[in-house]
Amino acid sequence: MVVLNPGPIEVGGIRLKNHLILAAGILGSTGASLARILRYGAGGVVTKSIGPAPMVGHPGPCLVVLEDGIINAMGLPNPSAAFMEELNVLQGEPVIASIFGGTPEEFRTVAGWFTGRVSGIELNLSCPHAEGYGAAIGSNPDLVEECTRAVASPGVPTWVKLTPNVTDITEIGLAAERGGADAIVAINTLKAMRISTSLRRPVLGNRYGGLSGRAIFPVAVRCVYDLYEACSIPIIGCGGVSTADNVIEMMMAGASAVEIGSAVIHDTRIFASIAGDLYSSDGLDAREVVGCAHV
Amino acid sequence: MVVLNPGPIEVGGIRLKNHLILAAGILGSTGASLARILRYGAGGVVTKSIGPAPMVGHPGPCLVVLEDGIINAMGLPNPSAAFMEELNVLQGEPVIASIFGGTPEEFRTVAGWFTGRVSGIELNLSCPHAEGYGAAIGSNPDLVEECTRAVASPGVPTWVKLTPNVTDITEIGLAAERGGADAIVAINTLKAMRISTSLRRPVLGNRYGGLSGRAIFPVAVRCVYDLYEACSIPIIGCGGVSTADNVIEMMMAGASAVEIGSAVIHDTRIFASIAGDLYSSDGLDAREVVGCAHV
Amino acid sequence: MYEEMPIGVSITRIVEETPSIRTFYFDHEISARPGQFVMVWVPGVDEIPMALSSSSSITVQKVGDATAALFAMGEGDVMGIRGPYGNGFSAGGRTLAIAGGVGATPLLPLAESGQVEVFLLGARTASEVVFADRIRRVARLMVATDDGTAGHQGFVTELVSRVDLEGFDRICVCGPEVMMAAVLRILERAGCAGRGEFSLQRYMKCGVGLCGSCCIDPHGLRVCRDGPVFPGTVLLDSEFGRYARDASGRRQRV
Amino acid sequence: MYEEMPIGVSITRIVEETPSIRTFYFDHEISARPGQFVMVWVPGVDEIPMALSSSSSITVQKVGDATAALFAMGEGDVMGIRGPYGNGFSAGGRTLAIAGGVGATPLLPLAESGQVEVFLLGARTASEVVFADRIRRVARLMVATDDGTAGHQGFVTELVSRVDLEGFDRICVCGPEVMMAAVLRILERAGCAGRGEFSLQRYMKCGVGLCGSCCIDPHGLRVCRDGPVFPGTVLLDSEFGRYARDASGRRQRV
Ligand SMILES: Cc1cc2nc3c(=O)[nH]c(=O)nc-3n(C[C@H](O)[C@H](O)[C@H](O)COP(=O)(O)OP(=O)(O)OC[C@H]3O[C@@H](n4cnc5c(N)ncnc54)[C@H](O)[C@@H]3O)c2cc1C
Ligand SMILES: Cc1cc2nc3c(=O)[nH]c(=O)nc-3n(C[C@H](O)[C@H](O)[C@H](O)COP(=O)(O)OP(=O)(O)OC[C@H]3O[C@@H](n4cnc5c(N)ncnc54)[C@H](O)[C@@H]3O)c2cc1C
Ligand SMILES: Cc1cc2nc3c(=O)[nH]c(=O)nc-3n(C[C@H](O)[C@H](O)[C@H](O)COP(=O)(O)O)c2cc1C
Ligand SMILES: Cc1cc2nc3c(=O)[nH]c(=O)nc-3n(C[C@H](O)[C@H](O)[C@H](O)COP(=O)(O)O)c2cc1C
Ligand code: FES
Ligand code: FES
Repeated sequence: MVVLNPGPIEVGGIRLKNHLILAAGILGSTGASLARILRYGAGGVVTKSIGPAPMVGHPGPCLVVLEDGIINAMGLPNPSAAFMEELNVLQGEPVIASIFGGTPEEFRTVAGWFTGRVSGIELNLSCPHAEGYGAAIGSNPDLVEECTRAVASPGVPTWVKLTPNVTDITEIGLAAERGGADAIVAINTLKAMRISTSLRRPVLGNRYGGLSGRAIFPVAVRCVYDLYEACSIPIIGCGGVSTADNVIEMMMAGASAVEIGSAVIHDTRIFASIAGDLYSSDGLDAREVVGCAHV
Repeated sequence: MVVLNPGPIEVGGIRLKNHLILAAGILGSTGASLARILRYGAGGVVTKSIGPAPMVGHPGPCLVVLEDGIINAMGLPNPSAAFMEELNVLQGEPVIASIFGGTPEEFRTVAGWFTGRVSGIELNLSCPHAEGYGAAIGSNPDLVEECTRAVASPGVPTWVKLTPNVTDITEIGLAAERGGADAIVAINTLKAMRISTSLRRPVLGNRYGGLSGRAIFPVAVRCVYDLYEACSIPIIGCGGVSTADNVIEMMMAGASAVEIGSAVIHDTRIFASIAGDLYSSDGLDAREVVGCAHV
Repeated sequence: MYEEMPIGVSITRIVEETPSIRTFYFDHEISARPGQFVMVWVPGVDEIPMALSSSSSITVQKVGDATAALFAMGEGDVMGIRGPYGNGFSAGGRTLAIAGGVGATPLLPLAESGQVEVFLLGARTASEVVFADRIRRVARLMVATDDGTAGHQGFVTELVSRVDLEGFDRICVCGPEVMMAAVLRILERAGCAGRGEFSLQRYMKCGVGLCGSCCIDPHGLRVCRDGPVFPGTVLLDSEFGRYARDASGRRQRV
Repeated sequence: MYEEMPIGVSITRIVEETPSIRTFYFDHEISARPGQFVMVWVPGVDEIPMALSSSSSITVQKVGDATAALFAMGEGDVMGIRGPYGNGFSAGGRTLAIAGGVGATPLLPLAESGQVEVFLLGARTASEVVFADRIRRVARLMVATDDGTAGHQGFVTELVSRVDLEGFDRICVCGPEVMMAAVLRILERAGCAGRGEFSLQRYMKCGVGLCGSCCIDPHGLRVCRDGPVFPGTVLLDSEFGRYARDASGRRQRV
């Protein structure tokens, strides 16, 4: 297996301890939880998505574990501005605030709360199961560009997280780039549903949800590959990553770093264990690996 | 588990021996192979997609088996009109001809070859890895409507198979309906890619391919559910079905029958074994089940 | 991973334990360790965490929407169950159980499997004392009620002074958080917080350790996965007894 | 299912067996039954089915694009391998092997595992006879060449009359289809088609029994999965020896 040189890296304006980042919405609701994941080996962490007003999320069931993936419809529960106190225990750590809003103005407001208190901002333009938010905006290139522009400014590293539930993801990636994004995160979950045959109704309280985990890895690799051909800003690969070899595969597709979500279900220390396989002092420089599958 | 009454059914103008249909492109290249699958319990079979001119398909690798799915980029290999002789051994059997073309005119031509020789026609407007064909047309509602109209006519039951690689699949389903389709088949494969980390290049000869099998089942259920809300013609569920309970789940989402592809890799007799679990003389009428999860 | 879709279970029998607490028996056996919990899906309403009061029952106090909807269900009605989840109580040793109200639920299977020697049970009033007869059959039961209508008048915590803590290898506790926090203080003073096992309740959404809504400060432990049972030592100097997060993730005093 | 991504193997040694046939040794052991095959990925060109001539080698005749690209590769170059696939030869019994040209490949591991008593080997000319030395070490070898430059002058089928078919429990055959069809006719006449095991070649795309490109008439059997080895009785009255389908699925005479 290809292995990489260890050591801190910088991607899209953000300094990370390694290439492995905790994805948004996974154990990201409290400062203590984020600190735990950093302690357990993550190179950086993304918070739960925070919006302009507190939300309690969708009625349950909110998440179901499948054989090869997970479907969830949390509904973006978040305490809004009250989340700021969670950051107290994370001073100086590589924390990326995931934010969402219904308008460019709302994005700007929420981003403002975080400015100066986190390493960067990730725009959630991609949650597939929150009406008026996330993918509702994220499948419209003009809105993506506007929301990105409302947040991106010098000194505020801005990442934009894309939905794969569009006909052409590169169109959205290019819109984020035009809006001033420092990096693209691909992908959020695939719009999906399971039905309980014994209860004869969709199993998620919200009916629709997002599919994540191993099942979506081939779709995520394809999206990263597409975006690498189309865009010139760095890409953070996300979706179904669960081994060091998956990380290398994402990087060969064009990712400069990866986010890991669902795989945390197996082990909160998965970042350290992947890092153990991924890094070695005689490893390659990541620059030799990123995008090398574009032959 | 919910079980169904056995017996022949009619869906979208086509009479089938049961609800379980062999999906296009799976063991559908020869008449003898299709006859074998019928002998082994399928209620109907769809042929490999046949186009206006012979094609040899993409260079290999054309297919890779993953832990929870399959990626393929066959590239629509087909002998074109020469395929007609394969039908000789299938006289009177429930055979659906899958066809493709680059224009409505080509669709009409190919459909013409089959008219009167098969139970119905399925338009492949959804293959994600053949330039100028399949999803290239199938993500444009106007072209979908035109191609469907070019084929659909009284006495020619016409099914239209949709791609999930669009922002809104219901838009495409409605276009097929306007074009005169008798049924919608959902879904074809998800656009996907895997990279060989040891060879440092995409593993499929065509680089891109389509993901099928268990991994895509939650996406397929979601598409069927969406289409059932939007359209009024019957839906054939396809994508990741591998158990009788999956069949029931697809039907509860709104499918009147299902197509099964990748699961054949486990067992060519899977149709008989699913039917064994699915049917019982004290089972429900399918009408009680189809769409019942829309609460 | 294996598929963990909720299984549909039919309610076979409903027992009114107290005016506010009912036990719902269903037609499935769930093999779980005492102290593990399940996610109970009340169709069309919500999904909520519940301890198992036996391998085929949950015992529920009506407190809000989902529990009220459960109370509106009758025999033959169907709900969804996924799990069991969480760690459950540790195995073995001489055991003291301390329960407040419906908190007796996870402790009942522990007692009925013969693992509890002494069971201290608190309730508001006599009619709200749950499982007393069943517990008496398998353990020495001591009851306390706030109004003195049964057993000792006062808090269940006051019963603790009547037992010899030294004689127990573990002290399993479940009830309202203020009561559990009081027990923890007693154990700490007695120098045996490490033998205390506290079954916590926090707002849960996923139940499998992914979403983060049940995490407790300062270690970021997940009640649904690292718990719900924690040793007292882990809870000292934690948010326990002080605050918890609501459905949006905001902190609220307990 | 488990993931069957092609593994990358490095070529460690290339042996020129004949002017048109080379053996490529690689740095991986593939545990397979004799007669199973692998899909060989020549990066940037194509993926083609190949028998294993040992657990870490393939033996290739240059016939077109992909095999030519293989011939252009050197030590240290990397190719992809997935498999093994297919059924392989049956187990055991006194065995006669009959090979034509590069068709000796799947029969070599059978012989080298001590399972072949007599090995009939045909080739166009002396320089195209493969594996003769290795086979001679483990079995009684009889050679035929079209031009008589080695062994019997004529077709390998003519050697069959020199052995006592009755003495063999199985007769394993691999070579050009016209040659195999001729052997089948001989076995049929001798009343022992059922003891013949023929390793077929058909155009393959998936290798795992899904795509249908390798299916043979009239039973619709898949050469990649139900084969590549079929008993002679299954091939009587089949397309075998008459036609095969090309990459587009069109029938072509063989
Ligand atoms: C591991 C675990 C095991 C549990 N076991 C049982 C049990 O065996 N029997 C039982 O009756 N209850 C049990 N609970 C508590 C039960 O989950 C809540 O009472 C239930 O979620 C309330 O749902 P609701 O919709 O009826 O109330 P809501 O309308 O959601 O809220 C009503 C009131 O209940 C409080 N509440 C809501 N959720 C919780 C919660 N998770 N924990 C504590 N209080 C909550 C709210 O703050 C509010 O004051 C358990 C909780 C956990 C975490
Ligand atoms: C199970 C199996 C095992 C095989 N084992 C070996 C082996 O050990 N050594 C070896 O040299 N070859 C073997 N072959 C044949 C080998 O796969 C073909 O020679 C190869 O695919 C040709 O690829 P190409 O791109 O070089 O030729 P192409 O350019 O594709 O074609 C060149 C010529 O080869 C013929 N051809 C193409 N594909 C096949 C095929 N699948 N079977 C037969 N002829 C074909 C074509 O009809 C054409 O005449 C095997 C085939 C099968 C099905
Ligand atoms: C329980 C859960 C909650 C999530 N919450 C968020 C969120 O708040 N914001 C967001 O941008 N993505 C959210 N996601 C998506 C993940 O960040 C990630 O994009 C997706 O799960 C794919 O990665 P994975 O396969 O590694 O999990 C959530 C995913 C899960 C499973
Ligand atoms: C090897 C292979 C070949 C396929 N060929 C076709 C085809 O020719 N035409 C078509 O419409 N769909 C084709 N498909 C898609 C399937 O018909 C089906 O839509 C898809 O695989 C999802 O169903 P499944 O998960 O049950 O396989 C092919 C799929 C596979 C795996
Ligand atoms: S409820 Fe989701 S992590 Fe505990
Ligand atoms: S090569 Fe695909 S079925 Fe045999």
